[in-house]
Amino acid sequence: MESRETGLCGRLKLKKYVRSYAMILALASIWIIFQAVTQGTFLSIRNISNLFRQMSVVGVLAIGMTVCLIAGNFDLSVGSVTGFLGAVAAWSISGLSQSPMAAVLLAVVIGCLIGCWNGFWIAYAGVPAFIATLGSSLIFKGGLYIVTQGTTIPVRDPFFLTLGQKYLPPALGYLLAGGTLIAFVFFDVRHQSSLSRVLGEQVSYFKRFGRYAGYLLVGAAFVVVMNSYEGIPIAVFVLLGLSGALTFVLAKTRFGRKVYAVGGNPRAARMSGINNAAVCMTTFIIMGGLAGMAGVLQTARLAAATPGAAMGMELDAVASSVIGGVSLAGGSGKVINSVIGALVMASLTNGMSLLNVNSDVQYIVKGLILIVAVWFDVRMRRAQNG
Amino acid sequence: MESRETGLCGRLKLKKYVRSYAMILALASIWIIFQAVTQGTFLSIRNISNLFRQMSVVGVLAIGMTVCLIAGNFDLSVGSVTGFLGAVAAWSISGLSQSPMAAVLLAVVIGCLIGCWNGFWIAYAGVPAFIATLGSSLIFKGGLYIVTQGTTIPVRDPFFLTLGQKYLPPALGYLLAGGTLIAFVFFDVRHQSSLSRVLGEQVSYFKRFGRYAGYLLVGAAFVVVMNSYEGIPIAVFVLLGLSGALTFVLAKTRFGRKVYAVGGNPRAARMSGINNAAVCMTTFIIMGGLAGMAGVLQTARLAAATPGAAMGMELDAVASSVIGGVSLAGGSGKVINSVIGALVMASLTNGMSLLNVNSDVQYIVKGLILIVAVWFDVRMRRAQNG
Amino acid sequence: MSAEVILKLCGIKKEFSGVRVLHGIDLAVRSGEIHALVGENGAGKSTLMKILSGVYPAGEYGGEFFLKGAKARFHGIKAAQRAGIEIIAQELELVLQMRVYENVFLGSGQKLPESEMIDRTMKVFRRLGIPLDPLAPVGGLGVGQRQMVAIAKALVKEADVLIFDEPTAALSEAESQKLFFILRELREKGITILYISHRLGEVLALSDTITVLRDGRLVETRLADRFDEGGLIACMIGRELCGRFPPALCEPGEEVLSVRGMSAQDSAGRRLVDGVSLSVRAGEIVGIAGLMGAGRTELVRCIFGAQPGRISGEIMLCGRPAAVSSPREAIRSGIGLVSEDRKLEGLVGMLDVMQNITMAGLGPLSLHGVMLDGEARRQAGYYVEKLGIRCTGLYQRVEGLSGGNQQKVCIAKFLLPKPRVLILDEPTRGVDVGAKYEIYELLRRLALEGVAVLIVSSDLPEVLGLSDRILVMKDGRITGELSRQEATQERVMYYATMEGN
Amino acid sequence: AQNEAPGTNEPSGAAVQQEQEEQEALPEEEGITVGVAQCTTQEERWRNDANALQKKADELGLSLQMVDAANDTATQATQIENLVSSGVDVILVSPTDSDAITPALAQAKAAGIPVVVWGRQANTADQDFFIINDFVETGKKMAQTALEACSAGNVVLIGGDKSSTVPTEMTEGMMSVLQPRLDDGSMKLVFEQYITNWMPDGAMSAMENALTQLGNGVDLVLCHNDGMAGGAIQALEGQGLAGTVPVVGMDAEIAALQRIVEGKQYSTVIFDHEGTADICLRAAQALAKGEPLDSLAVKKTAIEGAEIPTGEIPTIMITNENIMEVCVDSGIHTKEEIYLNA
Ligand SMILES: Nc1ncnc2c1ncn2[C@@H]1O[C@H](COP(=O)(O)OP(=O)(O)OP(=O)(O)O)[C@@H](O)[C@H]1O
Ligand SMILES: Nc1ncnc2c1ncn2[C@@H]1O[C@H](COP(=O)(O)OP(=O)(O)OP(=O)(O)O)[C@@H](O)[C@H]1O
Ligand SMILES: O[C@@H]1[C@@H](O)[C@H](O)OC[C@H]1O
Ligand SMILES: [Mg+2]
Ligand SMILES: [Mg+2]
Repeated sequence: MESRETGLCGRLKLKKYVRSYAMILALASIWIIFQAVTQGTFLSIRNISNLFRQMSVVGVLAIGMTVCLIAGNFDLSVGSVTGFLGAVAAWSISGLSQSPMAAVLLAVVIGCLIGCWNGFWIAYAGVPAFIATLGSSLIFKGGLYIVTQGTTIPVRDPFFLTLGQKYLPPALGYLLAGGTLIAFVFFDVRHQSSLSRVLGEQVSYFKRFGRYAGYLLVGAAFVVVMNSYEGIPIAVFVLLGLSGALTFVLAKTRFGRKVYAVGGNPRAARMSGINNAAVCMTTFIIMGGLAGMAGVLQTARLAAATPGAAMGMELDAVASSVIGGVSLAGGSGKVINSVIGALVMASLTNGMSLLNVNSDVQYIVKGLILIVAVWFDVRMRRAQNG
Repeated sequence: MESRETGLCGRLKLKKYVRSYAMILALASIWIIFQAVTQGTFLSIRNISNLFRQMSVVGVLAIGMTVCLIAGNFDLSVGSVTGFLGAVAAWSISGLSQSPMAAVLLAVVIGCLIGCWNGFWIAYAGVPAFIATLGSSLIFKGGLYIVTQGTTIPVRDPFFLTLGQKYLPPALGYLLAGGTLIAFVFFDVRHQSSLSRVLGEQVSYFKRFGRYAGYLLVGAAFVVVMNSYEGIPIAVFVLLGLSGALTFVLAKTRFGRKVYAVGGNPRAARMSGINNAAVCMTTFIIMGGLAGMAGVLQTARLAAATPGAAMGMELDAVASSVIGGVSLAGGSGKVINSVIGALVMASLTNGMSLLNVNSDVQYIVKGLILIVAVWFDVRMRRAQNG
Repeated sequence: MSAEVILKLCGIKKEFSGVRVLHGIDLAVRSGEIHALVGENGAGKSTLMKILSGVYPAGEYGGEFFLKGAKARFHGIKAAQRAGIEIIAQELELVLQMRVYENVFLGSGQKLPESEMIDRTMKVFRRLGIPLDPLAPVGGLGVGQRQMVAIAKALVKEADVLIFDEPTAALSEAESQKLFFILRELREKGITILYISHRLGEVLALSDTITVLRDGRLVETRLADRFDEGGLIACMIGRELCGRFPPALCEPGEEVLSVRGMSAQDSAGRRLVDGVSLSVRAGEIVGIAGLMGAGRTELVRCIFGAQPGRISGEIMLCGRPAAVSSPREAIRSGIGLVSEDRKLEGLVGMLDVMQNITMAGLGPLSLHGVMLDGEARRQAGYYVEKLGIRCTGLYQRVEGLSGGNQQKVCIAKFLLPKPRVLILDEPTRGVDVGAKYEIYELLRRLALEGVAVLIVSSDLPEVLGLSDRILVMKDGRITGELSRQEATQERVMYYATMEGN
Repeated sequence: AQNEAPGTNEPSGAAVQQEQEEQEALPEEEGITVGVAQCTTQEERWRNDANALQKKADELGLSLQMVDAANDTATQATQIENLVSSGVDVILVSPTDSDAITPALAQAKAAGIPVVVWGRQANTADQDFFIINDFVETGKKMAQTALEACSAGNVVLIGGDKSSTVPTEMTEGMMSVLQPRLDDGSMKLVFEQYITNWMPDGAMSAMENALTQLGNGVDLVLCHNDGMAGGAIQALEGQGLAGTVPVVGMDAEIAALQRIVEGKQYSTVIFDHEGTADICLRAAQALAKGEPLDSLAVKKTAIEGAEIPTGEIPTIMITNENIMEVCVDSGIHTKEEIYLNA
């Protein structure tokens, strides 16, 4: 009996993988199609590097949005706030002659404070997230125009610009990837063995090492490709680091558990002694801090803060999460899937722009592919769940 | 026991009124403040007429959005679709030399078809509404640029322009208002008496006639104010007519019940034998048709279709509904409250623009007022519900 | 009793993600009989009924069934309804935002004016003998009242076959009796009733035929009078059950929980709880009995800090005053409440068994905020085993559990933080006899370990059998207190229906 | 999309074929592909540029790879990176933002791809030729023209979306001309509003509100583009004032030209698209072939320490006086188009 059940559990897990693979499959199809129609430019090493750099800002917002969405909320203000904080960072360097570190810190700290503001209205004052964050979006749009005075704030600090424009030295890239993999395998082995201790069954070594091999392959391919261009872009590295950290927070911490509970059934969470308001507040603070980071990356990438920076990016962030299967109803979702979602969005934009078609046609094709890709994903999942 | 409970129910009903009054109160405060700081311009008869005309396009979208929201969905494409359909109408008049009636019909019919398209992906293919309508929004944005070729399509047909720019003759205004009130009282009296027959309890005449008097007062004030300018603007009349029709559909038809049920608890609806997909599809068709109407009104108002028309209006529409207390979670909401929500949004924009403060400050103040107004509303409701 | 067969099931099979839960059920139901279905939690009763009523459409199950001789292939609930099969599901599916009468007529396919719907709703409730305002929003009703709404919903439709999946789990004796009266009336009219319940007494009294399911297989179908309770239990769980309630052994210890002058008002100013005082001692199990709407649920929610509105009164824990204004504070000070509504307030459906069980005790299961996964799994595994929660593993979503097993997960959730006071509102709602006994034993053991246990239950035999002391409530007040020795059904009912003060 | 011939390196079958045909016809230009990164083509002014570029490219036998950023700075950076990836020979760019464009151009530089900047300045030395359209200058010209129609009274300014720097620059130019009159009190700036997304509807509401606030006491309306001018004129129409209050716009949209001959709008600005395209592409061609640029440059501009050869985008003010010669005689529009309603 026991063994049958654990076997099933294995199968269920497998299905979960297939679920995230569905969108990866869709992504792969998109890539292959673009590769064909761009006659090889799309998957050129250089363009892959571009692609990842291009997705990094939205990616950082998307992983923050994932946390908000899992807790059953969302944040419409991140576009404005990212623009605002990017401008704040630029202004603290160019206007206040602060050090780049101080600028980054300032953006992130103010971001957290803005998160507090949003969280306060939503969690404690009971204003619907839609209105609270729409209001904030207006407020910080105004703030952005005030900080920039309607013009661009250029940033020349080379160290600051490194964040958006430079690459990790190849050797460091290999080192980091190797280190991450080893750490991961170490913890996974420990985790699995404690699992089998409880469930009284050995998890198949074959399957497990297959999985490790898979990760190794993807990781190695990524680093090799990046390194054969110029190295892992620092912005991409930041995104991956933050994604890793958030994945850990959501999966392995007490707070993470609470986020899923609050989003899944707020009443049940409250009745289990969870402080829903505090959890909700914290998710917005995380989102705010990440918006600060995104603003910094955006400013560093463009070497300037502009009055229109990051406008409308909140929709891209939510879209990335939803493409990655995060439910708007709360309670479910994974950071890594949102990153994949952001990659899908970036691929569409990048691929369409490589193609020499009218921008109106581009909009139409992009809209269609978006719908079809998600539909494919949904269908796969349904077929899996019978 | 029986009578005690019906008494309670009466009180509950009263509370519901207070609930819609809370936002009216907030609206009134906003009006009074603007009246003071604009030194009397805000509540001048002329500006009130402006205000209502300025809200009519968003208003039409907001009432459609209400239906989608009640059914537990939403539509991000309405901005693009409205722009697209406005351009289609303009082009069918200016380019195809169609009659204005045909143009209106075309816009509404194509709107319904677009609703079908959205509804199909959401209800039948299972694509999340966020993605399906975001995709559509891109598609019809592209369509808009193709139809307009990036330039303005002027419309000169006087009959068509009437829709956006002219007024009902004052006498007709009085007639319609009077007629509506009489019809309303007639049906309400019938309804109440059939209710009291069933419940075996007399509904207090005093309360009832108080209510009628209230409606009479508001209606008369509205018509008198409008007539002392130039009459009820036709666009406003269209909005009111459509609101009335949708209110009826939601409150009094079987389809309306189903919309609330599907949004309130989709599983319960399914278990009751409701065809959730069909209901969802229909709400999007309604939304699409209304977007067609909104596009027509917008084009008629500007005497032209422009490539940027109605851009981003979906957010205003959703915001209006949410301000009006419609829950994003589905299952509750009223058309009339969304109209009030749209009026709140329009009042903020109008009042701030009368004040002629810096546009950055305008954004900030608008954001703040929005949050505070909704917070006040939420607080009132909470206080009522304990 | 040889009426024609209205429903004939041939080899019905069903699996969920590869796990077979029905292994080929053959069954014949005769027209106009009350046919009961019993079996342990997770035996497959609800699943079978969902197949008959189109919830699982044709193609999602194996085997076939015939309705009135014709092969039935329903592609949805609507199709089943058209064919004359109506189900009142175990997990109540009502639209909380809508009013009672709107729910009753939801999807009924009847075109009726509003006043007519209200009128008919009132008539149904009059028949059911409960005063329920047809205009009240369902969200404000207790579980019992919601159950009545669901029943009314089925009764206003004209069905040939009515399926009731544990309709009385949240009803007290008096309300159940009214329902039985109506069911018998329907039987007279020739309507066939399929009836699922874990209350074996009522099954034996009500039904004509009884079918027993075990582990997805049909073990017995017999006329009801060929069964007695012991035999039925043996047939269900495959062994004899000695004694339905564990004996009370202990001498109560110190006073752990003491409540003074607890009152609660709702938003309309109605007193739901009216100056209640009570105390529970370590090692004691105190039961609260009463009819539906007596205010029992509100009382325990007050103690747990979960009741909205104006609350007054004081709570003492181990002689010290405790400020309990939220469930969080309650749990911190050692109070646990297993809510009567597991779906709304108990479970997070999309999370797995482990996450649900550990939800109220995350603190001790983490170090510096990081979850101690091994420990969490160990503890959750312990309770899964101890309560006999039937699941495919700790990582199964609780949505996929049978009703009774979901209830056990809710109980486990509040056992894990090791409370000093454990309150259970309808603790065995939907739990089978075998498991009920295990829960009783567990509660008794907890009491022995010094926990103060307070239970609210509409199952009168349960209250009588389990409690050391019984409080009876009526209209928000405690109208009587009975010791284990004095308590009888009649006495409890006397206090529960007592007029005035 | 019928008015735009597909780009010649379009990978679709027909386009490829077309490209081959062209290459056969013009063997000497084989291989020159110009990557064109436009800030937007959603506005008529920029779409006209796109059309003119395509036409000119066909004449010169160049391949174009056109992308447009829909006025989004980040998108544009992306697109330029993509153009560099796809290996174009020259990049022609109209920056959405002067500073934000610099890293992308540095990449082009690093890849050895010459850059021609047109429309707006790019604040970087990483460019080879610059064709300017100075919005401060344009603003000045617009205000000067407006003063011909009205030199005293209440002025309303309806500006574009502040999410780009254009409105700020145009206002700066306009104010520099109006300032003396504002100082001596003969003119008053009574209303100044910037419209989200340059939406004509927003401009119309703002104008309605201005008229309400001022009791119709408006003497001059300065709009940052024609779309918004159209909205403002609708609002004036509602008060029966269209034609009596001069309204100034920019872009020379056909609807605006029609209004000018009807007397409802006072002036607009046309960007000489053909001339622009000619200079841009000849500069691009020269750079690709490594030829000198002297004949195209009218001056040099010092940007970030480099002296960039600079050409000028001709802008022409259009009023009822010169509309025939500028728009009809040059063949941009027909008389019937413009006089449709007059
Ligand atoms: N949606 C589902 N997904 C996965 N497993 C399910 C699902 N529904 C039911 N099951 C499983 O099927 C088995 C039978 O469940 P069912 O609900 O029919 O039991 P039951 O006899 O009604 O029990 P109870 O008395 O507790 O209500 C259980 O083991 C349950 O876990
Ligand atoms: N939120 C609410 N709003 C209005 N009335 C409520 C609300 N919650 C409960 N009630 C009413 O309060 C009364 C007491 O209900 P309560 O749930 O305490 O009864 P109970 O004795 O636990 O019975 P049961 O749980 O069996 O229904 C009921 O009449 C119920 O309808
Ligand atoms: O032509 C104008 C363009 O230059 C500016 O960028 O956006 C507004 C347009 O009208
Ligand atoms: Mg069941
Ligand atoms: Mg109860």
